[in-house]
Amino acid sequence: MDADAARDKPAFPAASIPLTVRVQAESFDTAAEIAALSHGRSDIGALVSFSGLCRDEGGALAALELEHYPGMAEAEIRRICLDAITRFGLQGATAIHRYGKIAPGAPIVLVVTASAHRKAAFDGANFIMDFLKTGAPFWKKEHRVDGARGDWVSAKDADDSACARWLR
Amino acid sequence: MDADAARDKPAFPAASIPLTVRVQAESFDTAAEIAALSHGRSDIGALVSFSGLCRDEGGALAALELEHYPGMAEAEIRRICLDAITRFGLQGATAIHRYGKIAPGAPIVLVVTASAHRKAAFDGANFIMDFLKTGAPFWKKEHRVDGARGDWVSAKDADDSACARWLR
Amino acid sequence: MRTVDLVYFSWVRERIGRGEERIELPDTVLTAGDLIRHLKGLSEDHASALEHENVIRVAIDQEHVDHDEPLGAAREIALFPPMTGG
Amino acid sequence: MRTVDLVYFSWVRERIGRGEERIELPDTVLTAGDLIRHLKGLSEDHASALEHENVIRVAIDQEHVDHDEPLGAAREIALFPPMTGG
Repeated sequence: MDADAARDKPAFPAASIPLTVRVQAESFDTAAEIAALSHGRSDIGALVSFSGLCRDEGGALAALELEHYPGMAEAEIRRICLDAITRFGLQGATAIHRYGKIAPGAPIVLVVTASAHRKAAFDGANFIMDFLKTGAPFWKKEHRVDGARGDWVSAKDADDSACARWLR
Repeated sequence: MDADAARDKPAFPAASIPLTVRVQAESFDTAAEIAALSHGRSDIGALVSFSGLCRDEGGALAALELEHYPGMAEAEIRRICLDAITRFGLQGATAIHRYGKIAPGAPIVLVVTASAHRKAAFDGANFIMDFLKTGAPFWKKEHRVDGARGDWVSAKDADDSACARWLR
Repeated sequence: MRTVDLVYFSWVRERIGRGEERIELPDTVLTAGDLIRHLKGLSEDHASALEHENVIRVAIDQEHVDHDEPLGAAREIALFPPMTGG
Repeated sequence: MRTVDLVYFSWVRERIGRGEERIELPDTVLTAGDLIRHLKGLSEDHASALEHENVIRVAIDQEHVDHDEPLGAAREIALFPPMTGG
């Protein structure tokens, strides 16, 4: 399915649960996204947000460049979020992932989860991040301050193990 | 130690780590607090926020009233945050807890943690919330829509077990 | 005999009917647990508030303590039910 | 023979030297794994990019599949290294 179809498709089995998924080059307003998920609602007891930022690696990194697979990136994140909504009974979720060149200190990814209770919101955000890291088609390349040819970041075995814990 | 002393005391063994602890009646700006913790820094890779909101319990709840022990409430939260900073190597933490009457949909508590890596930020926020719930001197009383005399919320055994997991 | 300031919170406060009081402590009251048992003899309200001793939490000078903790030179002692913040 | 669109990402794309290409597939190429082995015969760049077959991930029409997945009526097949987003 293409990205537009994924965006418009009702989220079964959680059709009435607010879900926002965006893949974009521009930055985002973490505050506004958190507010949007809880605005006007009094059934939410817990909101968890995770922001992943570009670190400068002790000053060595000039920027990260994120390549992505247009269409599939959004579809895959949407699948992961729907899994999380069903599995943890979330009352809402937002996931935004950027691509392109990102400077140190700038945000790369945002996940927000809403639930009646704290554990579900924490677990949901962690689950989404675990599977997003290993399943969403993004690749990071480092641009170094010294101008040396950047390297593609290697995938970590730890990321796969992090996913495995949800299968226990 | 009284609240003012706690506020001004340098945070040993993490003297240079930004730590903000506030106990207040007024609401807070989640967005601004998250931004404040990461502003101008490029060594942070992960920011986690937890917001605890007042649920309306299916429309039955008019408000929660939070009583607290002035001075000790802030000192205790500060102790818990310093523990978390040391234990998880956090690069910053913010904890804000309100008291007084809180309407459904409004925030009660905010915890924000910053770290180089995701796991430490998630674990730090969870740890702070676990110990804050069982150790910070706050008590919730329910005010019901039907005007019936409100009850004090009972402490949950589950909250104690949540703390116990960190001792394993 | 010595003087201490007591503070109460939540339903302990409501049942005793006040948020704080200053009392004289006999020299036989050595620990937090001794204090709870002593207070139960002061009035029916105190007895009702502190009936289930094991659920009463104690803080001495704003730090949590167990019931077997000596009161020492405590200036302010707080009694309250299990906490329900967060 | 049938026609499929291939898309490449990250160092697979860099080593092959292009982001996409349309190729004719012999009828003997049935699975994603077959496709990888077939592509390695096309050029030195393809062989270099796909040298370590077990690290190459495959998506058929934008869904992840294992190497033993039949290509079926695939229109777009993507080859890429392990993902490093988040």
